[in-house]
Amino acid sequence: MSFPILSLLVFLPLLGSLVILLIPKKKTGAIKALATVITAAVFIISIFLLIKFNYTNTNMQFEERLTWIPQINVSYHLGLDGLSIGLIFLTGLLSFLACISSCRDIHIRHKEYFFLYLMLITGMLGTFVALDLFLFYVFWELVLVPMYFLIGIWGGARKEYAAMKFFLYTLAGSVFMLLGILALYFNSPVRTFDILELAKYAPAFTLGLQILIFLAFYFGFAVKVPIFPFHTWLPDAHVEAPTPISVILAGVLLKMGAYGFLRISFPLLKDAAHYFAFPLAVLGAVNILYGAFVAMAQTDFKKMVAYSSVSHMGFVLLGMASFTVTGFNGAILQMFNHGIITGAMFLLVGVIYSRAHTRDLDKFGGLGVKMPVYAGFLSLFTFASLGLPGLSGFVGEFLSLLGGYYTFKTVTIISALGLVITAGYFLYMLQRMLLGSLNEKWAGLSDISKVEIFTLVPLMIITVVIGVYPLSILKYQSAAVIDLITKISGVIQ
Amino acid sequence: MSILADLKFILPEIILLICALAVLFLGLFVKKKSILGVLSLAGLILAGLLLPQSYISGTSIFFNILVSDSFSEFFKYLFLLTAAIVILISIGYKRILKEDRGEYYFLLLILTIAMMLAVSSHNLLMIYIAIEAVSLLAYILTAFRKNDLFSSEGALKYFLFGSLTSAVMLYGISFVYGLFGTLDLSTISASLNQAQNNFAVFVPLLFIFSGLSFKCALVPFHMWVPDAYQGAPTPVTALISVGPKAVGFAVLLRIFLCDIFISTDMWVCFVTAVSIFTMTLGNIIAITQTNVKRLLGYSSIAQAGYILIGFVVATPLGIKAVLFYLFTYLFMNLGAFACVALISESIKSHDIEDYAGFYKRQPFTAFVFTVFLLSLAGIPPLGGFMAKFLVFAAAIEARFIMLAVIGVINSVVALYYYVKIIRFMYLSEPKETPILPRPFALNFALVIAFVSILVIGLWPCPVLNWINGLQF
Amino acid sequence: MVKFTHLIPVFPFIAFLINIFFGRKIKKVSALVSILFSTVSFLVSIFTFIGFLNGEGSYVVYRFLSFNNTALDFGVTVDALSCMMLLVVTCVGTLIQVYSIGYMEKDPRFSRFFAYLSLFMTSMLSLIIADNLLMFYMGWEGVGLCSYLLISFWFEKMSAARAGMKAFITTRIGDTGFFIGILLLYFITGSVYFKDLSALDTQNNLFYIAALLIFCGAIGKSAQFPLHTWLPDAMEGPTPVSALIHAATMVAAGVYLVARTYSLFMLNEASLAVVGVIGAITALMAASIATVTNDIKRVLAYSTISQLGLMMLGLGVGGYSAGTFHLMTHAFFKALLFLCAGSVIHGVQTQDLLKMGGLFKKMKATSITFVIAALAIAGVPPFSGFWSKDEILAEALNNGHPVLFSAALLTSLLTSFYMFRLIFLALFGRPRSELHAHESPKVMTIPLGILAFFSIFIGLLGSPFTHHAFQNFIAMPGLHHQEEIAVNYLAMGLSILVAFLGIALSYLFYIRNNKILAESVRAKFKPLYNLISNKYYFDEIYDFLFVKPALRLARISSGFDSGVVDRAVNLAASQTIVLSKIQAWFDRYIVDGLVNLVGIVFQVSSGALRRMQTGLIQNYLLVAFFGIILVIIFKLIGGN
Amino acid sequence: MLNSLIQQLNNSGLPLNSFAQLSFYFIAGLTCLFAFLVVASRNVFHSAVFLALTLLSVSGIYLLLDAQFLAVVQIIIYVGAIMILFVFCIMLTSRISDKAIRQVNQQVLFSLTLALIFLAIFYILIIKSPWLSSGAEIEPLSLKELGRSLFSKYVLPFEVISLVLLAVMVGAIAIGKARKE
Amino acid sequence: MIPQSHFLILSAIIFCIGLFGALTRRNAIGILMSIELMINAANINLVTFNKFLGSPDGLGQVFALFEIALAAAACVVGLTLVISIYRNAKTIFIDKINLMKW
Repeated sequence: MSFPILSLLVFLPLLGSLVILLIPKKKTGAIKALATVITAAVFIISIFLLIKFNYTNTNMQFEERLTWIPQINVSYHLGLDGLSIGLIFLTGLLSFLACISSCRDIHIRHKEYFFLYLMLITGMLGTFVALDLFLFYVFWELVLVPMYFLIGIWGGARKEYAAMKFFLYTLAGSVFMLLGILALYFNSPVRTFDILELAKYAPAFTLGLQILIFLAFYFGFAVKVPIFPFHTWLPDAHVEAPTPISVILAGVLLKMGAYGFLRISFPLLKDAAHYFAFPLAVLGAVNILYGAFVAMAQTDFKKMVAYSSVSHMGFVLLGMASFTVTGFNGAILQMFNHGIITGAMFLLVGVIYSRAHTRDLDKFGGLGVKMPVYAGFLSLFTFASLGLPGLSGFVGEFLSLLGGYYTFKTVTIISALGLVITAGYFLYMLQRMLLGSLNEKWAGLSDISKVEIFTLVPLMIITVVIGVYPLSILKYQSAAVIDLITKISGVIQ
Repeated sequence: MSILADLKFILPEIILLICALAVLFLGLFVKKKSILGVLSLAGLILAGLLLPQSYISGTSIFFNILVSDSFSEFFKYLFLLTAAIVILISIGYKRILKEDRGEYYFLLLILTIAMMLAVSSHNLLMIYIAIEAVSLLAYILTAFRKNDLFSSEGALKYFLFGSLTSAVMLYGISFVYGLFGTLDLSTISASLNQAQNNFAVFVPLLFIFSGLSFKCALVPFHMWVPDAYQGAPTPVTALISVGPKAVGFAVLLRIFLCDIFISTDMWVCFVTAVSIFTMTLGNIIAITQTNVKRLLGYSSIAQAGYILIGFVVATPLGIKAVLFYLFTYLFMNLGAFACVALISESIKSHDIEDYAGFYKRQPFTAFVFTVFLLSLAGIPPLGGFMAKFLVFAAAIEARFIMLAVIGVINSVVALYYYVKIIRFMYLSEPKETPILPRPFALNFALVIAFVSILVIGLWPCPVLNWINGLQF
Repeated sequence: MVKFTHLIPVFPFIAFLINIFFGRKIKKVSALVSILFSTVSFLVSIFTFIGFLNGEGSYVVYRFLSFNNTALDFGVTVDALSCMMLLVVTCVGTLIQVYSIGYMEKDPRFSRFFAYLSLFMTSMLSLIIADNLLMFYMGWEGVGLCSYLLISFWFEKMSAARAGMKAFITTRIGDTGFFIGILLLYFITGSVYFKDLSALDTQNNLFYIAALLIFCGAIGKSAQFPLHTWLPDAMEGPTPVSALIHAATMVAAGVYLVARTYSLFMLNEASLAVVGVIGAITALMAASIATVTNDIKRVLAYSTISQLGLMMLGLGVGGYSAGTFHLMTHAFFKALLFLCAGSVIHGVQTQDLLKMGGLFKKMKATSITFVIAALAIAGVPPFSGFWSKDEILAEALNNGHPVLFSAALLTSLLTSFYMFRLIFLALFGRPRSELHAHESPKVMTIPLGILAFFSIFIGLLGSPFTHHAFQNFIAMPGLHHQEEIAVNYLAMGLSILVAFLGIALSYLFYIRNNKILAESVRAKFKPLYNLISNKYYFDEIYDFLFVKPALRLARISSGFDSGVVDRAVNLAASQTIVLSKIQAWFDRYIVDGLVNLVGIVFQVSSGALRRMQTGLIQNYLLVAFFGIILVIIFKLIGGN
Repeated sequence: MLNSLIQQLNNSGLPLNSFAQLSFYFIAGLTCLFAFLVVASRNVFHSAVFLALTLLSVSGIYLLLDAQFLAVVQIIIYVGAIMILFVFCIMLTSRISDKAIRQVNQQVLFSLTLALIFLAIFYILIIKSPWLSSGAEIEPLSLKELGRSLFSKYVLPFEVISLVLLAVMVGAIAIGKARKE
Repeated sequence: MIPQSHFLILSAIIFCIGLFGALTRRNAIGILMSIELMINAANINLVTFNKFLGSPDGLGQVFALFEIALAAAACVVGLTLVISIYRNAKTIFIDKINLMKW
């Protein structure tokens, strides 16, 4: 067996968090340094994986398999393929950047913070590489607890409410997923939790059973994505969470749901997936438009960005529901891009919040004069977010819509109208933030600092590079997507 | 004589008895009372060591009154562990008066013996007597903070409820005797086959079930729980939340495994309803509780509901799930109560609001308490999750979909109140912040429970193997 | 040599990067950087042009996307149309950047301005060389972005900020149609390459829809009716921006788009007709509005809209080369007009025509070039505008569109009228207010001169004197019917006639009687008296027959424009916000409320159920025993 | 008096044809009456007395059931020991004022209904049950056999009960000891 | 001869009286007495069955004997608790003892 690099990737942060427990509380510097080093290492490993990854191969790579609980056929099975490699990279990158941001933004209870933060990273990485449903579920839930504390302790004014809501909401979804997992296990002729194994048996289930299991998984994933009407935890959680955690929430956590669809629901329950394709597409459109409309009405900057996530994840859903190669590529790319762009947006919100201590859009104005560099970054990511061609957001949306259009014409056209509304609220935001005359209250604001720029620049580079050369990231996933579509639909569309 | 020969099968019980008497006598002379605790622990450990030697699989002893099998061995270990952890909790618990310590440990050990006898009984007579013994001792222990009205009140309610239900159970047993002419479980089950769905059989069995429901705290026999739990000294609460409950389930299982509660539709229906009501009621009422012990009381009611799912499905997996659940439940519930004991020792309150900012005052306690609560809520990768997982797996396997759905919804509701405690401990700031000391023994109990919960969650194979190896 | 074409957009991009990142350090040098790089682009464009003449063509640059065994490669189109546009854009762009050095001299965000201009050049040039719709769309949105950035460049002014947003969103509405059109086209043809458009099946109605959707994009970008309202507002931006983006290049992109996808439009007469009719409506409406507008830049903005409408009309009547020809000539003279206007504004610090007057003496160079540009747009031979406009008129007549022809003719009349109204009001007559006008610096006037040169002579390329060299050059290879390149003397004669008529009328009104405007305002109350008090008989007749109705028409259309169309746009925007508020309310109180309701239900039921726990042991027992009875009764009823 | 009662009972068609039967119904009637008085007396002292009488009557029933030993034990333990405890306890806890207070709680009606339903259920149960016994009387169990059974087959429960009694005693003393702070 | 069912019915009556008493008496000692009645009812059952079944090992009687002993033990516990309550609350009226509820 080769070197267990995925295990190293997943458990390095956990190890780090345990080491942090040993460091005395007072030595915040050491704690921060350790956390940064660990996340940097994770990031480096993820880059290493990206380099080593053979994207023409549709099989699992860097696979690891050990028996874990033989009595119920649970195995410790990790692997990486084109669907997950991008998300691993995204997670590695965002956790590193968010860690840097945390070092600056977190002022109390450092030890606990970084302990939980690293644990959270383990959970996220694990979710993306787990190939055993049991293991998947364990990692999936492992994310919840640290997240609860991270929002609940270091959050904003309504942190307790938001944290509790997040916890309950996501748990409510995931327990149904647990039932779905069990139903898969007991209905397959060979009892196993292994996703790859189940992919051989589950597609043969009757449609009725598949629908039932699909729905069970749907609750789990829909809450995470989030799909209307299960989205209301999101604005609360995003708004109340501290900046780095908002970044992780939007950047990585939301992807877990969509990833779940691609990894589990679709390949395993393909009949049900086709059965639900249209409702999913409609929900995607609803997400896009509804999220956009609600975002437009927000006066809280962060809340607006949070709702924009709802809208953007609608494109992911639409792309996935199309069951075309294009749509899937678009969905995965959109997931990646959304992680990058919205992550950056939250960082930018954090920048302004840490200076002005308010996020009320109506109270700002004219910051373009006072903070030109900030304004530049904000504009760039805003335009990336509203899907300006040449920046990454566009490519994902385009492919999703292209795929969606192939299957669902009307729904896609309606969704495309979301582009206008999206432009509307983002520009409205820009106008209220940057343009107009400077409110004298903010005359003392300093421009964005070097560390903040350091966290934003990698995201900016990725945004632009993907925008003009999307193949750079698409190549990692395209073979896997074709393979997936072939498995689901039998034919390539 | 075979009676003397059979004594070797109850060697652990005899050891415990000797130990109990020794503790009782020493209690009169020894000044340093923690020695008594250590002695009791030593007795428990010795009994535990002797336990594997003391059974030959499936042997009936004492004229078929007891049976010595791996099933009872499992529960005996469970009780020994429970007693040991409770003693560890008690050593550091100051609210039990010093001069009563000897009696306290003595009663605890006798209670352990009674529990051990109850699970190895194979005769309703012996079952009744052992259960009654467990109950009586539990009542006394509940009242052990004798100058505290809460303690007395809890004990009295516990006693009255228990006595009445045991009278009902006794009445049921008397009918069973009339119907079958015997109280031996296997004989009953042999003759039961003809009349399994008969009203005349149903009612006496229902009475027996009621008596056991009281032990397991199933709805509607749960109402004593919060009051008794709140009133009892915390170590005793810990004990009665695990020990007698496990006895109830063990006996239910024993009777069930003898095919006595035949899985006719009526019984399944009825037990399903009880299971649903138990978990739902327990969870819902727990939401608005403000006293931690009371809250945990309701929580333990709800936990019983989950365990009952295993009975409802009545498959081998279901039974294993019950056993696994009880084993895990032991550690997490005892751990949680150990934390409550520890916290109440330091802040003299059981009010959740007084737990505010506890993380600052005893970081370790707060941390492990959080782990126990999350385990009770069923969050992976802790032991509680594995237990719930198996229970729901059993339900899904047997296609009790609705039951499983209600179960998982309940576990979400439950999360709310478990997290409520965590929220106060971590998300609020304390009014005052002296760092509080922790007694060593309690600490030790916490560590044992904590490590066990983690190990069960991450590496459940040994436990599963053990349970798989049990012969029923 | 031609293989360098794809670098054309890259050079300005480098300039953009330098200016955006190091702008603060290099300060004024950033202008030089931008100009240098766009000059290089210009040179490469010339090489491309030469290469094209030598028969080199399109090529692929890099693979953009790849999935499903089909790949999307980004390449460059090198054909007559793109070569022409490249030359025009790089040339005009460079000149305007030179001009901007003077115009923006004192602005604190000097280098940022040049960065944006460079970015604009990048987008515009990549749009031009795009060989597929997707790349085109990327450039298209890119220019939209730059337009937004530049319109709201002086964002401290709230009106500028709003105007930028309005421009972006209004065009985005059209773009969404365009985008859907691309999707539709992709699914009909399986391709987004322009080169595949010429080989299409004619019998598919979907192509009609696709063409219209793509035209939606053009409507937005080229400010055609009904999405034209953003352009006048866009005049809030600095004047060089108006010149470059909102006159010469970006707004022409819509026309360019139609020209690029012309074969698609030609599949269906109806789609061409739509283009023509929209063009005609726009041209007439905008021209009539221009006659009553007093803001110098707004006049030019309406003029731009009108001229773009004319181009659309040209394309719509089948005059592919006519439309593109006018696109080219218009780029030069409209840029010149704006720059002159900018120079005037720079000199007098106001945009109100009624406050100007007599500037000719003070600003010689500006005024001369201004007049040249005006002559060009008015269609006075031999200036460039004449040739291209004449071409459109001729095509309309030749291809049998009398209605559109007369609309175009009327537009021409109005054009020369309002243009010279502007000239007369601004440059001639007596100064109407205390203005300290001064001539602009050389760096501004030299580009004016160069542009003036082009405005005069570029038209000759398409004139009979050069045997319609331009038309032959540009003619689409795949066009179904070869355009008849013949001089239509009727059209030409009428064209010359209306041009001079317009000039004459405005001379009568604005030179001979300066008070005409005030009078006509007064005429609202006492129309006849005031008009009779005018000594001029022609005035009277004209007033009665033409001016009054014309003014009224102009007022009406102006009122319609600001009162109905613009308000409709704004209403749509505000309705959207209202809708968003409603949805936010819905989200907060209904969707989230339901979630919280579940929580509340649990809380309440918990509060209620715990009351069962009365603390009285006998109650507990009663409940327990009733539980037993319940089960037994169930058993009795249903069990047996 | 008694004769007329027997006569009446005879007339009622009940199979009443021996002294044993007569005495059974008499004792049974008494038992029920006393039991009722136990729960119905306002004065808890009276209740205690009636309880003693009930227990005595029950030992009479035992006699009728050929369980002489049990009857004796019943009298010795119940009437002799437990009743003393009760009386002591009553004396320790009763206060004069208590006697005037209402002795039943507010759920009398519910409880009565409940008890009656239970009675009905038991009646159905007793009538319908397939009791193992044929109804024929069987040789009574001799004391010797009882003793042998007690100390051979049921020796373990016997010992356990002794242990329980010990433990309960210890516990009761521990709890009942006079208060100390 | 007296039929078995008559004994059983007697027992049932006593059981129900005891149950009624346990549910309604306010005095804790009263409740204890009622419970004693119920236990006695069960004992009557056991002895009756023993007689009519004629168990060779006298299980019914043995059980009844044990039960008497256990009842004594229970009584001791119960009365101790009553005294304990009385000591702390100065009342043995069970509906006054509801310190813990909800």
